[in-house]
Amino acid sequence: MNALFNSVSNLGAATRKNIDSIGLATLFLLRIVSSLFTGLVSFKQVIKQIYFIGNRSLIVIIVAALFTGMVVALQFYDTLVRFGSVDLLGSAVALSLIKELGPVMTALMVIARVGSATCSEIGIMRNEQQFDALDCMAINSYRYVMLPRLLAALFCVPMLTAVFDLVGIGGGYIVGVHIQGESPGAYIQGVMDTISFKDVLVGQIKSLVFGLFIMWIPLYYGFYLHLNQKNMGAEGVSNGTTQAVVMSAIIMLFSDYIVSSLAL
Amino acid sequence: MKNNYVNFLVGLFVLFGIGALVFMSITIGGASVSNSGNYTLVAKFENSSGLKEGAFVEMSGVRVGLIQSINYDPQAYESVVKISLDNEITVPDDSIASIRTSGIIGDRFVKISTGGSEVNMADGEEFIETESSISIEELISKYMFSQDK
Amino acid sequence: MVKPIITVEHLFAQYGDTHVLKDVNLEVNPGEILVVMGGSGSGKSTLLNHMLGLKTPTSGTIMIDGVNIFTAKNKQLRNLRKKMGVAFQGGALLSSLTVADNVRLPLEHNTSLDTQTIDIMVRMKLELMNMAGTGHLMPSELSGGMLKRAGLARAVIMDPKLLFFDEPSAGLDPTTAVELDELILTLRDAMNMTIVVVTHELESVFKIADRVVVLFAGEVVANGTVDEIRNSPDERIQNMINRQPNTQRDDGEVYLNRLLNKDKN
Amino acid sequence: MNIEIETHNNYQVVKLYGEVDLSNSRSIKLDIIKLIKSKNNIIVDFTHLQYIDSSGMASLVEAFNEARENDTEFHIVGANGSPLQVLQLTRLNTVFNLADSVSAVSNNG
Repeated sequence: MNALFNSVSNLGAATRKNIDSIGLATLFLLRIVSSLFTGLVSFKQVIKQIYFIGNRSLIVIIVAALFTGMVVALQFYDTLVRFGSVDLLGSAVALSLIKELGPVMTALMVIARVGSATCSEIGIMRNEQQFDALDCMAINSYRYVMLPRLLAALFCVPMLTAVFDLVGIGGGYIVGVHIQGESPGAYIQGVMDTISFKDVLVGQIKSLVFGLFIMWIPLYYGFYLHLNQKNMGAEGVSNGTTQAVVMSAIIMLFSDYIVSSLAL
Repeated sequence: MKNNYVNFLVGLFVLFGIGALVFMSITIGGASVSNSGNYTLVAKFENSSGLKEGAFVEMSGVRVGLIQSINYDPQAYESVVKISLDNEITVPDDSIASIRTSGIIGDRFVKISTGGSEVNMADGEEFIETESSISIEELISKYMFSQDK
Repeated sequence: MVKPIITVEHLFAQYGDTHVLKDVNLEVNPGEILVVMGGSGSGKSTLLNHMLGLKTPTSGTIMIDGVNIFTAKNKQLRNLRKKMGVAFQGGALLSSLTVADNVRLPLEHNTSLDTQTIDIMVRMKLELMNMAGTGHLMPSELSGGMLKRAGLARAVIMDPKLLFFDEPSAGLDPTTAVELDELILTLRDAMNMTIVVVTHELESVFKIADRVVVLFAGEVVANGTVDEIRNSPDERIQNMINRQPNTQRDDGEVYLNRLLNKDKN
Repeated sequence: MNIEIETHNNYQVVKLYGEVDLSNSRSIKLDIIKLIKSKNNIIVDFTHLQYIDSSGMASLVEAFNEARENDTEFHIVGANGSPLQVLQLTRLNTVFNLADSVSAVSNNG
């Protein structure tokens, strides 16, 4: 009886805690966004973050896109050849990249490269009282630290996605045309004809939504490290970073489903 | 100096990214920047099974337009398909609209076989002659049942 | 009678079920160096965080320069903070900025001075902290003492009326610690600052303090001049001065129970 | 804060009154630099100055540099009390030409 009572009340406590954190995270985002209207954003900081999120991710995005495009083309080729519809290869590769794989894979790469680094950086700043120091200097940390990162992510992720899509289609071309020997014209025609502007738009809306989540969540975990972690030290930072990465990936995929179902 | 270098690289990234985005939207996605306008033709089919909104319209094997809407006309017991075509594309008024399938499992699309008339169809006009979908299931069953006999 | 610049009245604070501050009352007069002294767990850091407006208490008020910092509007608090400098224990420099960019941060955000003026002010302050020529370094390249001094340079860049200093000499070698104590005295004398120092280091307490407040387990157990504290009859303070542990020693049965973890029931 | 400019022999005497801080140091700097640009020798009179902060000091350093580039003289006279302490604290007393009074400078020059 007692054990039952305990496990039910544990469930209640966990639920309350999760609702609390969702509320806090929402408040956190609102504070970041509203700081946009209370003063000038440091342009220098935004540039710095675009460099970190955009430029520094470019190589890894290109490599990942190339192999993703190649493997997608390989799998589709194997499937389509059984139906005698190999001429659909270009359409299939382009559609799956632009609508789904491009935004999702780009977001995953950005989570791995930027989300984890951001969370640990913000967590260490919290640990070293840097946010307290900013408060005491009458500097708005939401505007000075958080906003440039969020804006840069919203700006960079769609662009990285576009790069991913194009390079991926190129990778598909290599497999389809040079390895499997499909005609280049059929592949390119398939790509050009199948994709409508709406497909591109849906992909871009997805990457914008992903950009928001994959920056917001690591920032939240880092900024509230002292509330969420039992241990504030190095262990706390590493736990927080792990949680932030897992959570960003899950919420990103969840939002992917939501946006896809709304768009279809 | 170092800061300028970073600015330059960021500038390059922005140009590259926007370039990729614009290329994808316009070339691949076919977002028309200078829209020359569209006009609509109507084709009534006895059976438009398998045809979807957004499917292609081909003339001589070239994609020239899209299916705008598909509705059922309860009076005529027919399917009313609206076809959106670019203003540059002209269709003689004795052309035939037929529903075809690309490959075995491919999508249905509308094929316009051009006629010889010198008068072109105007916005909102209706095709005189149409050919409905050929259902693979029907074809197969016909074939199988004829074998039985 | 001088009007105090900081008044702490009936301040209570608790985390969960732990009472960290129990009815703390104190005043800081303009131009004096007040040292808040206490061992670890005495609540001195919590008291400092409340005075800086970083934490909200369970009850009680803190008035700084006539402003109640817990009920003040954002703008009021911001204006107050421009007159306050805070030097944190580890410097709390932003790790992504150089030392010079850290020191100039308050000026860049809160004033409209020309860049050249700001540059000169930053170099003057680094010079004062004996850190000339380190402006281009990143915080990760500095030693603990240098971090503290850079943090202090940033804290005083706006020439604040009021300076808070958290653990100035903790974790420093004796020579550097003495240098920092000298700096604190210089700042008070030359710039007429009011300084609140939070520390557990007795040597610097007796050297720099005009007045000492001793915190023990969240309560103020003494409040007076250095000599009054030195001669205080309070056993806890004498233990602290003579570096005796303040823990309760239980023997026999009680000790055995504690070893067997039975003292809970 | 108040500023008065007088001519004394071939010097422009800038008399500072009250307190120089973040809010007014920039305008004082611009006033003095304007005088220097039109080739005036400058004496900054600290006699009635009650307080000067480091932004004021930095502004004076800029003005002093401007004076050197324009080959004009730049003196600070009558520093006492808190401003003198700030000069000593920042070791700027070793940089500026200090004198006791306006007449001590202008009669020599």
